[in-house]
Amino acid sequence: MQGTAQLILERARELMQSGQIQRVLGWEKGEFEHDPTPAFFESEEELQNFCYNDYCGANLSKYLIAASKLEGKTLVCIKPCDSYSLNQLITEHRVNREKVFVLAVPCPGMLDPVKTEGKDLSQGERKDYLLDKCLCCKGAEHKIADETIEGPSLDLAPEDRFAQVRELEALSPQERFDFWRGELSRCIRCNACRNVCPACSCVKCVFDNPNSGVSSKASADDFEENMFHIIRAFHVAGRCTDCGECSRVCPQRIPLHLLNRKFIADIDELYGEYQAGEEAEQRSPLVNYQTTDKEPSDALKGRG
Amino acid sequence: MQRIGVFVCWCGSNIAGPVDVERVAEAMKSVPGVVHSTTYQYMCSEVGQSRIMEAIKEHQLTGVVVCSCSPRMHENTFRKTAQRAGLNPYMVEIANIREQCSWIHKDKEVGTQKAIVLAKAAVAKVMLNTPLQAGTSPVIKRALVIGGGIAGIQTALDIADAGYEVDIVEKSPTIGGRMAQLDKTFPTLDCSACILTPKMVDAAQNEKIDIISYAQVEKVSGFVGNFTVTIRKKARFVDELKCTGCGACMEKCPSKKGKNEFNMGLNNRTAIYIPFAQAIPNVAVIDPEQCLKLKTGKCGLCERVCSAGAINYKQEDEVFERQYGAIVAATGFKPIDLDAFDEYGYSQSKDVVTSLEFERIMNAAGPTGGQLVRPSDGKHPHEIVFIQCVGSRDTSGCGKPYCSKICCMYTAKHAMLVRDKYPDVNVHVFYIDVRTPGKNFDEFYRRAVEQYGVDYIKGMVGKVFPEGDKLIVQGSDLINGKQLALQADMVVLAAAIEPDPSARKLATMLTASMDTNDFFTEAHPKLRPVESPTAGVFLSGVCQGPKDIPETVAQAGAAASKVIGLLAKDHLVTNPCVAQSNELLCNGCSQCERVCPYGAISYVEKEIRGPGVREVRRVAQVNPAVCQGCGACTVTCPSGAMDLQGFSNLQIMAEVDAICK
Amino acid sequence: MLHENERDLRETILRISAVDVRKCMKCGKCSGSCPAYEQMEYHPHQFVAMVDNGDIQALLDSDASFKCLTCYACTERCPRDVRPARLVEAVRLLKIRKQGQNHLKPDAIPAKLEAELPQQAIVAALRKYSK
Amino acid sequence: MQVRQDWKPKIVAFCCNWCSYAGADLAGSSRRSYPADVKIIRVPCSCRVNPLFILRAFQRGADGVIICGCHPGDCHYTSGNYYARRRMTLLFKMLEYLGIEKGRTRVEWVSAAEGAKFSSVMNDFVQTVTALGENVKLEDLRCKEPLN
Amino acid sequence: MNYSYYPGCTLKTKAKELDRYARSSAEKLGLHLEELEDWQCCGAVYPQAEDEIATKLSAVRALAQAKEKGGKLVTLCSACHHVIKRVNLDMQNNEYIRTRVNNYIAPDAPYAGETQVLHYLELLRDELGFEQLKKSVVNPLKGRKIAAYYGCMLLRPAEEMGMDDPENPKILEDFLRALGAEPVLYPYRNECCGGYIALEDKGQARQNVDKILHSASLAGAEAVITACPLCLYNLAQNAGKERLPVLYFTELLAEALGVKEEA
Repeated sequence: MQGTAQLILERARELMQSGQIQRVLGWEKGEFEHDPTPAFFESEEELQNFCYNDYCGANLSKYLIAASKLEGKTLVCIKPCDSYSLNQLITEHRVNREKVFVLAVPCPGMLDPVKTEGKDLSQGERKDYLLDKCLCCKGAEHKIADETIEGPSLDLAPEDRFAQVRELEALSPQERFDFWRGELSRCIRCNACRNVCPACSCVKCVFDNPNSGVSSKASADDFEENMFHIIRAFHVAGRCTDCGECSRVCPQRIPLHLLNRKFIADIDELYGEYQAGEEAEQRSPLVNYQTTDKEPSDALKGRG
Repeated sequence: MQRIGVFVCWCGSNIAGPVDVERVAEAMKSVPGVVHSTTYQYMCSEVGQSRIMEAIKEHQLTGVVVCSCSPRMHENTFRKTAQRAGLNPYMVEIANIREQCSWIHKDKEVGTQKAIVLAKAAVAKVMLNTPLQAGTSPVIKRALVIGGGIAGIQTALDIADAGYEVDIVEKSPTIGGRMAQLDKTFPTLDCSACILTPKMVDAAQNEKIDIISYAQVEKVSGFVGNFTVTIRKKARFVDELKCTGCGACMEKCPSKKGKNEFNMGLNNRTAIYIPFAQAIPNVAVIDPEQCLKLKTGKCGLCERVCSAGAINYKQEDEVFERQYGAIVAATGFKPIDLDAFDEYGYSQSKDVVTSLEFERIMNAAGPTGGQLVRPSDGKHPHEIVFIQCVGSRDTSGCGKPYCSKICCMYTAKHAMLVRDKYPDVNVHVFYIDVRTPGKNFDEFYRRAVEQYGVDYIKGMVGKVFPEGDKLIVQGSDLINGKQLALQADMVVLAAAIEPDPSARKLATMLTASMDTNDFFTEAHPKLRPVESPTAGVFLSGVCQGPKDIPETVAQAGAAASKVIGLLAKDHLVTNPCVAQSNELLCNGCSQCERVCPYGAISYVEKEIRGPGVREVRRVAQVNPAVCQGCGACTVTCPSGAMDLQGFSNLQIMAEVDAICK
Repeated sequence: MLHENERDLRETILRISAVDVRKCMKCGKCSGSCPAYEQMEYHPHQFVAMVDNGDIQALLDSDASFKCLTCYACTERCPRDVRPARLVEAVRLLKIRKQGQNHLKPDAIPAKLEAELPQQAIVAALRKYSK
Repeated sequence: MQVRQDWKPKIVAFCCNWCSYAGADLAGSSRRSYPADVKIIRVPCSCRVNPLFILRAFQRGADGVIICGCHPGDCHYTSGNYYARRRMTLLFKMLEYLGIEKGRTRVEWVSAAEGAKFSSVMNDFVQTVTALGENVKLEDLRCKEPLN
Repeated sequence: MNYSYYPGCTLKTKAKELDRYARSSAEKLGLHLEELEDWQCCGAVYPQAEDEIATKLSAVRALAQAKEKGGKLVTLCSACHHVIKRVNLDMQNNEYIRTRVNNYIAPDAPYAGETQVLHYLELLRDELGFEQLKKSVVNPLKGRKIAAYYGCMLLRPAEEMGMDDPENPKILEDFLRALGAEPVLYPYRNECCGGYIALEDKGQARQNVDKILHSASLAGAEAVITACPLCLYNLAQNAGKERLPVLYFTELLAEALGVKEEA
């Protein structure tokens, strides 16, 4: 990792010196190794605080919405999984491609500080400490890049990302209800999921808009807890790249990605496999149709 | 502060019977915002409307709720009423307490309670209504008629007569349609060709009419007053402008195995052919399936004999676009396939024919030169059995559930013509009912019985089968309580009629609705019988429902007058209930643009100024003249920037809240 | 007004036959198709009309229901999907389900046996004519 | 949980203006009854129905929500019902995933000519929802009238 | 391909040839028919009444067993086919009947009409293919003018039986052509012979038989084939003045395939 970070820094400095880029979007060292945070670096001096280590799981693509509005080009460090989000944001005109220099960085799989806390990392396998999202890694390939930094990638057969969805589906309706009630009732409406989500990029969220008729700053009851997360998942359905950031940042450890993955699983099954952000200018399955699509009554047939 | 008036209509006893209208009006008085609530026997009447107008003025109403019949019935009426009283017409909402309440609920308590909830929902909605201004869109002064049968021809003639240009698109090589195939017409027995062909010639010679034959509509876009239609004119392999219709090519053509469509396949025609002598345009056409030159490259006889040099084997389909203000569907009908009715032996004996085939056999220009002979052996028949309702009024799934309407009369006509020309032929007609509602119709049928001695048998045939050179017709005679086994020489089946199969595709292109039988649906079954629910699309002839020639001609004229009424306007008032984008909220993500069926949404880079915002953003804009107000965009918009006027998010949620309270 | 008993009989027949007699448009195609027309005192279309009218006793008193060949020609050709054969069978069942009303009594069978008579003829007859 | 003896479900039916609302009108004019528990909201097209409206209805105490539109291929706006079909399929599957009884949501295509179908669909839906009983999983208790 | 096979009671007694020829032919054609265990008589008449449950049980037991054994059940006798096929449809579509029947026989898994019921002729047409059959013929029945007699039970109600066009069927004619014979078309081939009534009213049966045989011989037939033991009995035993040899279709099949003697 040390080497990769060095290569990134060198390249960033060169580009900054040549004036091709105005700033760098990367990760800034934190107090400890496990808490780097996303940051803009406007000068070579500031770049001294740049880091790229095992805890740089954060997806930077969403910050480019703001960067697109700034003067000049921004260099952004994009891991393979982040590249999907970036493509999606470009497709939706939220990020101006012209204003971005995409530096594709390799990723060996990122660690989960909660899993590593108090552990001796030399014990056990790296797999045991990886972020959940890395266990379902989409692969080492970047879907968008201006330049690529070579380096080690994650060597791990990805898990079936729908396994948990299937497990839930196999439960009885009451069990499913109880499961979700148990999870969602812990929501404190901190909005971390929304703020980190690259697909949740509305200039104003309906839940913050007093004129929307559904605004709610804090969930007052069970229903509003459900409502917020169902609607959020629906709004990003067909656009969610399954980057897993929502669950990663949730302070309550609610498995929010299981909502998104349910939509993805259903979309794949009913309308053909679709990976949002695979390439720019894709047509999301929710703004598309086939005359032969399954009827809702047929799609809902079966148990439960 | 909103001041809402509620007006509860009795609709005579239609509403006031199962709903306690006074209680509804009383209950509404306590709803916040309602300042006036009253009832009247007929709100839609002159007096009812003046009461609303007076109340608007007297109570300075800002919104009106009428609890009455369906908004599909009188929403416009009451909008105009409000407008006359100085209120914006879009400040009116209707609570449907007739079709969706009083007519389906017998219990007065239940009906009244539901009416109150529906009224409250309407009040909740109207409180959030905003005054809307309708825009305008221009009208292209040209009409398209699809189908060149008697319906299409008459419609086109009438439109042209009013001075507007009109195109007829006909899928076969000639106009004329089914009527051109008929021998005589009931109840006057005048010759079909004699009354139709002059109209065909009129259409051909009319400067305002462009006949596009051997063509079909491929795509329709746009909206009332402004349709863009893509037309494909199939290759005839004959230059229409050069061909004189001399027929020399037909005499020389060596390929003589094509089924003669005009004679219902009773005889053959050549590969190059003119469908019939009076065809319009009187121009030959080459059937590529039969032509040796086109199939094998060898032959070319027609090209050699054509002195006009009209043959062009290299001709290709021509596809072009035209603009129209109005479109008339006149796609007509065909007799049903009789595959599901093998008990009548149609596929097993040539001497079992359909009525339309019989029409050709009786026609002097038909395959037998008008001689009544059996198709199997050319012998003169002595006993003919007619069977009515073959596939009509059939709910078993084999046929059509409706009455085909014309069969009783044409069967009486056939029976009478046979008896008149060949008194030695005995004619029997199996019937379920004889339906003759029309001027001089029953008299006509009775003449067949009383004067011509046609044997009408009340009953139905179970089976027809050949035995020797006879056909055995086994059926019931319900009046005499017998099962009959008649020996016949010919059997004529009055096959049900169904909409031409091309109509289904056309309906999809026109977004015009169809009923379960694929007949076009009219905007209102009684009050708007020649209009489709899709604005600017009109209906003429059997494509809307079974009808005979006089009815078809009457409907064709009615459709034409509706078209003329539309084309006479320079501008149309557009529906103001269209989508609108709130630029302050728009993300510019383009999701809405992708679902818009009309291409009404575009994007601009724009400086956005709002509370705490000042930046250039990409935002959606809706063209209100093109938007039709479906609302597809509103649901794709996650931020709620896109909303639909008249059916806004807040309005619909207010209705939801009121209903669930 | 139908007598209560007739009404019950009518209801029973309608229930066990699952036939909607009101769908009949009285065209007579069933009777035009029936190969046992001459043998049946009441013809298929009459079964439909008589059940609709509640005129059940006459049907029960007649042996028409035993003359039906159950060949389904009426059912096949009915343009209204009325299925008269089911009504005939319902009438027959109503007759034989009454105690002692078996049309074919087992002890009458031996007399009817012939060398070539297939098994199914006896099975069928028992099923159709007795309970 | 206290259950009223005479409990009747609350059903919200979103009907597109061109087909299903007209079908409902036809059900009325041909006097084909269905329970008064069904209250219809007119929308221009089934594609106008936002998932928010459906959740809102459940929040306010609806026990069932049904969306009716033109038959596929017959949409007045050509494609609206196709979008609605995808949206509602996915939404309803999500609600099912969250443990909400799937009988509470339904999509039906009812043409302007299908008054009889409209009525039978509503009868059936009311029956289904009645059998499921009160919607307790998805409701905002503040919005509920207290039980007497 | 393995198929469960339901012979039915008559094929074990009076109509042994129908069964024997069918089995030997199937073997020759590579179609493996496995007779169901402990099958019971289907009752020979389809009980049309909604409330007839007990009379449907034997058919359902056979169907449920076939479901276990691969899901395809071949029948041969027209009456058995008619009964089993229609009871199967009831189990698919009629909830009232399905529930009650399942309550009665209490199978391991409730039976809901999953088995596909195939008549032997459908086996030849749809599974083997008449083209294939034609290739296996060793003694083509050249010049033999045969009238196919369908009767009622194979074809009607067509909506349920789904074998062929009820008014103008061709499966037996195509079968005959495949064997090299010349099918004779005659209008009475789908009219009822009155077999059911033979026990009750010989006169009525005779009237029908005469019409059919007259019609067939008028068309030039030298023999009549059928799939139904009852029809065979009736046409052969109750004929009046018109008489024609009446054979099971499987007999001609076995003959054409060269397995008649072995059988």
